[in-house]
Amino acid sequence: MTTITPNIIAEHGLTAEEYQRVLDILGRAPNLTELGIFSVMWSEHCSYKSSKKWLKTLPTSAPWVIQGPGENAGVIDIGDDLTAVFKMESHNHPSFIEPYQGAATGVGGILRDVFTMGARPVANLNALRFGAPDHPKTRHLISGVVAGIGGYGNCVGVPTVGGEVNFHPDYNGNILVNAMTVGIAPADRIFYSKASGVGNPVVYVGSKTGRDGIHGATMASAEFNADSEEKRPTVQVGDPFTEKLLIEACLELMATDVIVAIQDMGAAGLTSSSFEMASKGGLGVELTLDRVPMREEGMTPYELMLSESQERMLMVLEPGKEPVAEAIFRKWGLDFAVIGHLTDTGRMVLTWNGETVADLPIDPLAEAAPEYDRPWEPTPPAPVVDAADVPEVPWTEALPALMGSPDLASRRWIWEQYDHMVMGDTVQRPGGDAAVVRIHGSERGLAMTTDCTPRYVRADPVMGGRQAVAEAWRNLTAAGARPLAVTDNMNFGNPEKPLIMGQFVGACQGLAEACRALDFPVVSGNVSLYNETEGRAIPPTPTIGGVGVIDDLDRMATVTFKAPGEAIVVIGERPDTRESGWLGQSLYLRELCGREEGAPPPVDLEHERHVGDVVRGLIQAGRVSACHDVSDGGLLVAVAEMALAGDMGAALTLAAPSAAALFGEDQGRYVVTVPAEGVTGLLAELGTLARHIGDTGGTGPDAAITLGGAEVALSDLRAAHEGWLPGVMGA
Amino acid sequence: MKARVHVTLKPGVLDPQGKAIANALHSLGFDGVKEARQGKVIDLDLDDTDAEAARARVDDMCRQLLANTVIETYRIEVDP
Amino acid sequence: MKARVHVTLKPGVLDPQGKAIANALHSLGFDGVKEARQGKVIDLDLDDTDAEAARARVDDMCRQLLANTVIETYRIEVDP
Amino acid sequence: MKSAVIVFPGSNCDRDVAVSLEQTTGRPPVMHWHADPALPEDLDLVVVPGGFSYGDYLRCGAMAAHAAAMTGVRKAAERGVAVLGICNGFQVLCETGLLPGALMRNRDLRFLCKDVHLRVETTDTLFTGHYAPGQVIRIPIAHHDGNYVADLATQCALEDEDRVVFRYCDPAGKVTEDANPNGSLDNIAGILSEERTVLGLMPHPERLADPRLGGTDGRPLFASLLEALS
Ligand SMILES: Nc1ncnc2c1ncn2[C@@H]1O[C@H](COP(=O)(O)OP(=O)(O)O)[C@@H](O)[C@H]1O
Ligand SMILES: [Mg+2]
Repeated sequence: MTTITPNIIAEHGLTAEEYQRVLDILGRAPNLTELGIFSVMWSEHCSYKSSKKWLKTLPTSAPWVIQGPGENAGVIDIGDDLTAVFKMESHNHPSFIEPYQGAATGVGGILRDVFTMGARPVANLNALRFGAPDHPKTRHLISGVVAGIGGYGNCVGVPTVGGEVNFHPDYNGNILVNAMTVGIAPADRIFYSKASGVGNPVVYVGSKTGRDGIHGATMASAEFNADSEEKRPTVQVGDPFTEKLLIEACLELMATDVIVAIQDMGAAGLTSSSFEMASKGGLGVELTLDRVPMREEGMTPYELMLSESQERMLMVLEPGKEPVAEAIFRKWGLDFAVIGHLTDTGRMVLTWNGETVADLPIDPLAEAAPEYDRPWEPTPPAPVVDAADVPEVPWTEALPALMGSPDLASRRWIWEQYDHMVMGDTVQRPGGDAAVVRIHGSERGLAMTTDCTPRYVRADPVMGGRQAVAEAWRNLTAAGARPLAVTDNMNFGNPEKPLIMGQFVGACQGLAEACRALDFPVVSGNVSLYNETEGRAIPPTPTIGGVGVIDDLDRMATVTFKAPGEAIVVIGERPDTRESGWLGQSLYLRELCGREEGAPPPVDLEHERHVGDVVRGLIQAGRVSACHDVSDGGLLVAVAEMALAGDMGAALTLAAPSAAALFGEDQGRYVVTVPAEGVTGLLAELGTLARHIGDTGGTGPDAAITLGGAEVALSDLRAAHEGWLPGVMGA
Repeated sequence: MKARVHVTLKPGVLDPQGKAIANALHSLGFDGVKEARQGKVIDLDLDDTDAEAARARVDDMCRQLLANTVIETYRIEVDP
Repeated sequence: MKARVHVTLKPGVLDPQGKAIANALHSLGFDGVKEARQGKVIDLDLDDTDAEAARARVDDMCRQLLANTVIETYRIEVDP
Repeated sequence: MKSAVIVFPGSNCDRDVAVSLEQTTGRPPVMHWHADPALPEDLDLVVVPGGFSYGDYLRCGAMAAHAAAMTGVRKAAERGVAVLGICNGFQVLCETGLLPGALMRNRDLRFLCKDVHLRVETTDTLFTGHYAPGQVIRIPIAHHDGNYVADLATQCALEDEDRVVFRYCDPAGKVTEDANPNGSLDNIAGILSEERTVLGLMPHPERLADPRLGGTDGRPLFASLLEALS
């Protein structure tokens, strides 16, 4: 038997202190299998040891929240006895090492989190961050990640309807791949992971276990360095066809009454799934590892417990119901094995060849999981950029340049590789503010979006955290949806550094403030720390995935200009900033002046809420014909995006506008179009909140945006906008 | 000069293709198939005239493009 | 007993993968590549003990499943 | 009109096409499990839907071609029952030999999901009677392997016998290289069997047969079937 040396302990990522705690709990030295179990259960990834304290400060409840954080996914009531079940999860490190498989298995994992709860997945989204477009690795990473997300989602048959992509050199060595799944479940058929019933069978279903990704969970919790290459064999390969079978088989079984509890095997596989189920139920579990379906010969208990083979689930069944379940899994061609049962001992006991190979107390191990209150420092405030110090680039140059810049250019090349229409309910395809999927068989819809502006978060974590939530809320609102709840994916650097920890703390504060002010609680999420390479941290990226409901699809809004001669109205400008405009951290400043600096635009949550409620009211009353929120790139970019979507020009009547007025990124604003007959009434009603800035018009080859006697042809804007990404990708 | 590159999954790496092929062969009644694994072959037609130089160049191509060395291994045959 | 099946596109059938590989190699600076073609290799682990019987069976598998003879040809190696 | 949709374990457009069939014909199709060789009696139409039948790891449709249900489909086709293969269904029908040729990886090797324009090349079919000859329609594609290939004899037969039903074209109806999304031979998007009762096409008519989804150009295909087969 392997003796546990300090070296082995270190390899398992446990500190001396943590190891001492292991000794205290067991009253003896652990064997290797036991040490492996401790190491994954106490890894950052599984234990949230650095983040727990701050996650607890997020608002998580509302009358419509059925299940907040703490389960595989969050659950909200969406009316008609239905629920939306959703979560987002990162697969950053695996995707950097093997982009195709890393991203593919990321999608597989988040799908399982959602259908584990009894929901049929109806949409996938993905939030991606890559390095500089001209970095030698970027192209390979984009093509692999996108193909992997598509390869998995397309095969499984869940439409990939939305997401976001940013580029920044600080992601060169550490890309972000955050995948989100939204599912729909009947309100009376939600499944949880809490085990119950001493003696009940514990059942393994899905793919066989191989030596995949052993120590993946530990890898996701350690900073990257040059010898990460060595860790390569831990990459897992996804099998989307098996996932599809697993979805169908699980949902078929869930329609019967035989499942007591169910949990997917994600990070730390069999260990964390069995552990969590028993722990939540206050029970013990005994597993006969010989019965685990194995893909390879000569596997050890250690490997079986730590393997991260994909497409597997663990269930507790009602006693005697094994044959019902087995018949369904066999019908779908999947492995099925009763591998153990629940006990009242509160211990996890593993046997192998008739011998006990691990015997651990469950509660003490879970309760003693380390929880750190890491030292943190706030980010020093950045100075406000004075627009007077920023050069004026003529808008006719600035607009095409921005529309073809990395963070604003069209993502068509990406979403055309995703089947975004399968299931026949995609009523708003990628390219708008929020994707909208019809609730099957109804005239209602789910709207969803993912958002975060990392450059804002880096400059001011609190404000950036607020902004991420506000932008998600705004995107849902712009589609005419009632925003209901969010999932978050907190991507940060090494939390052992006080400034990084300070970013995390600040972002949590901003998130919490915005979620509270907007009645937009957090129902699930994921934390990914140690996103650093050679000591260089990624920009802090708390990605927000928002979900809302549209009660009548006839009253959904899109960004597309609909008809010529309609008034273009901006809603939400504050009287004091109407003519000025916030350039700090704007894309104008970065892309046209080469300056990435300043304080980000402030987010006034009260104003945000008021404006959003007004705009949603107008959409729901059928008074606007198109709606788009103003975000990256500012007002003129928003108008240009609407024009491109509708293939129709715009004649703007702003008088001698400054770059700050056109491209400033002030928050809480929307652009809408209003049929001519409704303009006067609307302006009178909204007062200073609304401003008529021009009219739609011009189609075909002559379509253009005109302003102050100058014009830019839509065809030129389109070429810049659509050409950039295919250009980078060489296709 | 012709070169042939065989790219196969490393042992232990899940091969969904191979698994599916084995299943399909079983359902067609070919019971005696214990395992199937799928790989790629890439045939290259090269300008080179020197076999050793060609092999070195193809090795470079494999590492840079033809094989995904994270999960695959490769083998080169040069046919003078 | 092990058998290996090589499945390649018939000559004359355009090979999009091969073409893409050749292009990618060129853009990586490997100029000397005149052509690239990509094929599949399927490695089978068989119960058979008789090489001839194995070959016949694998030939059957190829015709029924492993190759699409509209566009592909195949070659079998049996490794006793 | 009585129809059945074959359901392979990896089918994922089975429900979508069932919805379209029910909307146009007023009658839901029978969902027929792949492992069952005996198709329902008195069928007028069998649909082999889109998706990834068995994961499609070896070649798209290769394994599905051997499914028990396909024996039933073959027999039905021999009896003259109409067969419609959409996307993966088209691939399956080629692999079974019910349609000639093969579908290879897209020219650019990428999966492609987008609306394309098609020119209706013949209305002398059970499937296209409700279109006008030469009509240009907008229908989505979503595939990785839609690059149709066939030998010269097949190509000539398809042309001579008026068996090319849809071709990729530009919005004005011109059949151009630029309008060809996947490298298909002669921009072919859909073809008929010799008896004209089996249609395979890569685009998904069921995805634009509902105004809510942004278009209805797919609907006449189902309406044509309803009229021809009722
Ligand atoms: N940033 C966060 N905000 C809110 N909840 C979170 C966050 N991170 C994790 N959670 C919640 O903690 C629980 C455990 O998360 P995780 O380990 O990622 O789930 P899983 O084991 O299903 O992968 C989940 O319920 C998740 O929703
Ligand atoms: Mg989970």
